[in-house]
Amino acid sequence: MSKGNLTRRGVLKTGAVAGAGLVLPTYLRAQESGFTNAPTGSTVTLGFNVPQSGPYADEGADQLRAYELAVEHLNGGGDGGMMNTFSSKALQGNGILGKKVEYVTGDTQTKSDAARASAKSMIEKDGAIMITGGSSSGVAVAVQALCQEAGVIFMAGLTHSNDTTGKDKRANGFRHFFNSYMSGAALAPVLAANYGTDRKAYHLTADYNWGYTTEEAVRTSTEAMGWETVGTVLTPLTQTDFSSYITPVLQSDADVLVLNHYGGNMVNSLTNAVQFGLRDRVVNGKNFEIVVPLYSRLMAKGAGANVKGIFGSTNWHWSLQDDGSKAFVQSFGTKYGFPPSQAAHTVYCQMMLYADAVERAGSFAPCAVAEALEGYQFDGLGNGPTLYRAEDHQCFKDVLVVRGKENPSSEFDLLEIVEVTPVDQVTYAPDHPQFAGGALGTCNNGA
Amino acid sequence: MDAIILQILNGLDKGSAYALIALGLTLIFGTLGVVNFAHGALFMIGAFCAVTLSKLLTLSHTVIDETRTDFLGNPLKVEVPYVYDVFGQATGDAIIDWAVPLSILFAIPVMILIGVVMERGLIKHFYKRPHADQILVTFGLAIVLQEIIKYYYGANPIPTPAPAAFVGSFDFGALIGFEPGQIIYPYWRLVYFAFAAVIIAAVFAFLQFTTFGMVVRAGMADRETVGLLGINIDKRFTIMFGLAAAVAGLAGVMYTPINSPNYHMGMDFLVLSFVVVVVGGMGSLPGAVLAGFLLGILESFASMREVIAIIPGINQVIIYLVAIIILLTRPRGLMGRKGVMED
Amino acid sequence: MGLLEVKDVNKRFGGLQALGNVNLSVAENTCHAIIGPNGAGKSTLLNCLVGKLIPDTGSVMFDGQSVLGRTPFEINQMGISRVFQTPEIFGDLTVMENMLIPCFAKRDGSFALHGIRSVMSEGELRDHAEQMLDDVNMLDKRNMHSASMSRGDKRRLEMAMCLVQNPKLLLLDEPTAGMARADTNNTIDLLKEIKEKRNITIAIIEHDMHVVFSLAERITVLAQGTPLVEDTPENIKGHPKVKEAYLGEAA
Amino acid sequence: MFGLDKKDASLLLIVAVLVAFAPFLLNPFPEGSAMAQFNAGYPDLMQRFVIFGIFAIGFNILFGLTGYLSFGHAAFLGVGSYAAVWMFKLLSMNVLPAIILAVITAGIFALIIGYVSLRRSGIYFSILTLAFAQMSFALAYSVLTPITGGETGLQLALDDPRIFGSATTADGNIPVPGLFGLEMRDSMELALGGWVFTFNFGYYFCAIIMLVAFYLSIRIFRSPFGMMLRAVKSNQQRLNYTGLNPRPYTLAAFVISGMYAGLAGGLMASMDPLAGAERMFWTASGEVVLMTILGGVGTLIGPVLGAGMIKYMENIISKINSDILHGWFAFLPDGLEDLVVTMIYPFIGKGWHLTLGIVFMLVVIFLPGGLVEGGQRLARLMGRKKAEQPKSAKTEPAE
Repeated sequence: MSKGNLTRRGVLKTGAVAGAGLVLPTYLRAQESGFTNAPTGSTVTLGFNVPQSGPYADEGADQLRAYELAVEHLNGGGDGGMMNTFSSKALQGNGILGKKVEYVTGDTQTKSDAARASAKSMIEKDGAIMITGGSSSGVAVAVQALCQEAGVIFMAGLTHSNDTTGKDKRANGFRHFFNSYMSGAALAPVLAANYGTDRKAYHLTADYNWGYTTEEAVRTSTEAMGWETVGTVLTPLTQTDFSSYITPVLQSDADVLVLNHYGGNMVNSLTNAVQFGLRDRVVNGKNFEIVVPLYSRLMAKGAGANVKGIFGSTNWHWSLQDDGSKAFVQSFGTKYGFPPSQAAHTVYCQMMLYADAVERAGSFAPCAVAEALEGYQFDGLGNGPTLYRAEDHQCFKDVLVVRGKENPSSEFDLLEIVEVTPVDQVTYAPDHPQFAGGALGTCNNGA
Repeated sequence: MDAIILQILNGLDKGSAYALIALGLTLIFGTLGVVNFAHGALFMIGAFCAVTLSKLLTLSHTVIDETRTDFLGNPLKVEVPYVYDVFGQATGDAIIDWAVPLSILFAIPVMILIGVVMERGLIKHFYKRPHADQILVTFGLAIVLQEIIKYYYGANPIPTPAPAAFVGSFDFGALIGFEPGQIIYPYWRLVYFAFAAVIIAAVFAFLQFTTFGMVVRAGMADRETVGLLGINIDKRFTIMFGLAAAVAGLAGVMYTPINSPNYHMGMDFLVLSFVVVVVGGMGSLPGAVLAGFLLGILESFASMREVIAIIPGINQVIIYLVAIIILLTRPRGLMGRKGVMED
Repeated sequence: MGLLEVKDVNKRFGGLQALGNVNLSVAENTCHAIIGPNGAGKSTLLNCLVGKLIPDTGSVMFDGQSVLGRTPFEINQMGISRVFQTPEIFGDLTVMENMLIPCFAKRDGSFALHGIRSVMSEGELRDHAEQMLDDVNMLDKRNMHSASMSRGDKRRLEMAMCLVQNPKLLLLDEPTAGMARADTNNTIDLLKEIKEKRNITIAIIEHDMHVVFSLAERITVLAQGTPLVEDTPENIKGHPKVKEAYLGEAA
Repeated sequence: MFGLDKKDASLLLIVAVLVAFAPFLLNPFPEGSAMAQFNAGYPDLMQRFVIFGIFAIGFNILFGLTGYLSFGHAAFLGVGSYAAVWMFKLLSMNVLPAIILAVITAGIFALIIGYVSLRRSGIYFSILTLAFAQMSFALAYSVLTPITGGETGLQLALDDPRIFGSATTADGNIPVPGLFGLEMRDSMELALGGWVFTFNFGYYFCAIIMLVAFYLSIRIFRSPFGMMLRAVKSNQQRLNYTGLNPRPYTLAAFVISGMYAGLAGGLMASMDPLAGAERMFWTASGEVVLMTILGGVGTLIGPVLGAGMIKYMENIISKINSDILHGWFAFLPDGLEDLVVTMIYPFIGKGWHLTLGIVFMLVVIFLPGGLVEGGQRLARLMGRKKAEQPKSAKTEPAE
């Protein structure tokens, strides 16, 4: 591959011995390793790209804690956490492929531009071989596309939109977190069981991609259970007071309000809905109910007492009693003094899965790692037996349906698990209409 | 019909917050001629006064409860607020419950102090500088203030509920002949509206009926003349700045139960409140109040499903659209005086 | 037919009749002064001539064309330059740049997008501007920051900026207001010199009778928005109506 | 040289040299050393330096010369990026048509917004531009999702038509932007001793465009048009009565600076083919204001310096985490180390916004002329020490 004088990432290197002024091309790094940022020394650098400023900074901070914990475990420190419960035993506690794990951090600011800039700097400047993290779908999709182009692996953090492994999926990107479809599929039966099948739902939806996919997923699933959707309204991302969106609910004959909101939007819309006494209402002879499809403990904290009794779904919760979850909570709690959030859990899992895949592949080359992850079945990371599906790089695992706890014993004990929806119930075909369009493409080793 | 009544209520409620912030902004602009981009931050700091007080009230010491365990299986550490020790549990709970209204007492001196320090320490030096410089320095200050708050309180919203007595809704509809439950409105939002009305009335009365207010009004009309009369107008303006800060702060304190406060709530309101001031007319206090309520109501109507169905996305842009139309057709705003920054 | 013809101009501000049936004719190559007590409508009239205000009724013809409905810059392009009561110059610019701007306006019209050409390469205009600066004895100050000059220099600069355009009509709004006697005399000399040298028509609004009688060839006296008399300076001096108007004001 | 006087020509030359040797200058510390953290000589950041430099240069033509403070300039950058990405999707991965369309689209957009907004001045103008930009952002993020990609941004896909180029590369990936076969991400690395220097084609492409943009801005500053713009800022009334119509001048300045923003947007998309709506948020417009003020408003080189400073803070300072800090101060006794880290930590790493706010305030208060004024003061101080020079009243307002 010759393009005149410029060769892609060609390296001209002179030994100090050769002396200045004499520039001799001794070898080309690209040809030697065949992939971007191949680790050459005794260490390997990973890039943690999390929101450190902006509205999701607290989630980003929790993710960073989990990353630091994972690095410690991978390098053989601490109690090993979920490495001990992980079904694969490839990891030795001696780093990855014998190389000590080092990391760099970046701030996504929850903006796709900033996230890509910091990911690029980690790839170009710090030589990161893998990028992971993030707390919103916009960022995940943007960084995933970048990693595909640059030829590194992207292990998504908290991203719930169908698009991440749907129309915007990429061969170099992998998502452990669950998605909108799974939320809908897991929630619907529980809602039907608790609230009956003859319900009229009103949706308030955040006016951006994630909101659209979540609304669609929940609608489809609940309508399949016999519910009727009587209204959907899109709300601006920058909205803070939702009163003018909630009063029309009083006028409709809806008896369920679904809040397809996340973050600050969710905190505010839920707080407002409770303020308006929606939960005390009786419509069509039934108690009025509110549903929040995607729950996060950190967000539930912001809404305070308003979450009590409200159903939602979540990827993971620290009160799970399987060995993996217990081991993770134990080691996280011991180190930091409070239980981990689902954002922390998912990124810790992603780290373990990545490291394990590298060990099993015997190489850091993205295509080798991707191959090792594709179709990989594992257990012991807190969500039961899990499959990393080859077709779309989405993890298929149990989904938790949770409810705001009536009598929390501490500021962390806000949600209780209502049901662990088995993985079969949330599995869908790779060409499901909600995930249509887009293609993985082929994996890119970059270099 | 009932839908419209409800949206008008929503509009008045939103408008209360806009009006209060815009009122302070206009006071500062009218008296000092300063365009204060840090005013949103003052609103935010007010809200965090409430957060701080409720944190102070729930300041606790830990007691180990051997009978229960925490998430790691260790004996549970129970936090016992110091107020329990002083007042007993029942009174203690009541005090904590009333943290937000109590914060008013806490916030007034704090906000006035912040306002005075801001004016003496920074704004004073910008009276003679161009508006652009004022915008820029206060914009910088706003960034600094919100980052400080974020450093201490984190990025996530912090719930600060209203006292239990105000939880629930008032049934308006039943009062005027609708079916019960048709037109209901949360008590706290009504409190907010009433509170805003009282503050606005108080500010107007203060300016109208006190000598101090008279001088300030004269100063707003013609700064130099009042200075020539030998009245120390600068000192009064400092006090005005403190007052404006207090108004913004109180608006923030009372707003906390409506939406959990976070560090960027000031920026969220800033752009909006500027639009309100401009629509009302720079330097016109009644204009600011009127525009606040008007935009609140328009925003509420624009968010109705029926309206969005006709013009998609109108709820996203209504405020800006109104601002553009007003600025182009009536540059001095709804009630602005002719010739004041009209260009 | 004068260079400037004002016919039956009326202007009301709310309940106030600022101008009532004003008729005025300024002949070419004369210096015509408009005097009158405070509030007589002198400034309103001036503003109607330059496009800042539009009269309610009546017509203002300049050089055979109506100025009504035209913007100030269009009227300037027709050949009317205005000197303000307090000097209006480009304070952030140097004296030379202040001079060049009217030169460009004269040559290129009200808008020209010379975004790449260098100001330094405009030799002809620069010479022209320097010549004018020399005429008002300011050549040595050409690189000065104009805001840092004395008020008198600013006034001279403003006058030079108007003259460099070779206007057909120069409007002066109290050019000696607030000046010391010596400066006033200098200004009078300057204006006389300009008039002789350039064959220019001047309309001047002035309070200072000394200035008016040194310069003007015709005088119009305004009172309460209406012209009382128009005549030569000699005749105006002893006119009873004029005395009455000024005395009335004093009382 | 190039129709510039000696002073401007040497400024241009200095900038050209700095830009050409930036890969060396920005990587002063050897790879792997503790200070390598502060190296900024990697392609993405270098590209950002020059791209935001272009953005700020353009903004300065409007704000610096006419004094009209636009709080919505990021909208043009966003529009430019969207236009460029659409060209990549529809036409080909060649950057030239993308950049040209970006500039034209942004120009048209600026013409419309400017025509309306410039009917007012002062704070009203600022609010109008802010309102337009916020509307653009809100719509791009939500209802215009089919055109803009909404939250996730507009990005390339394997099934894009790309009528003049291949939809996919031979190995089944999305092609990357390039210029007649040279890819923007092509890099050459030069290792000298412990140092590694990266020469990136995309960077040099942007750098050349930036130099052209810079050169044009010098010409504009020194032109009759530039002088008129300064006259607008100085005294609009006088301008009117001198026979000049301020409106087309300000509109032309607005459109030109909008086109600069569009150029920056197009380049951003060319370096990294994704356009996100956040680019148009009002805080992004605030950022370019910060850049211009920090560097020195109304000066030629200031905006570029300001852009560099902010991007450096955003990308380098923000990445310093507490571990790195502890590493630096490890030589101190434990208690002292913790204390020092605790004191510094709020200002760097994730607290970089705080530092930015403080620096910005200090500049506005004490150095209204920004870094350039700071440099001049410093130089004057040095100069006075050398020789007691006669104080000259001569100032160059546009320097």
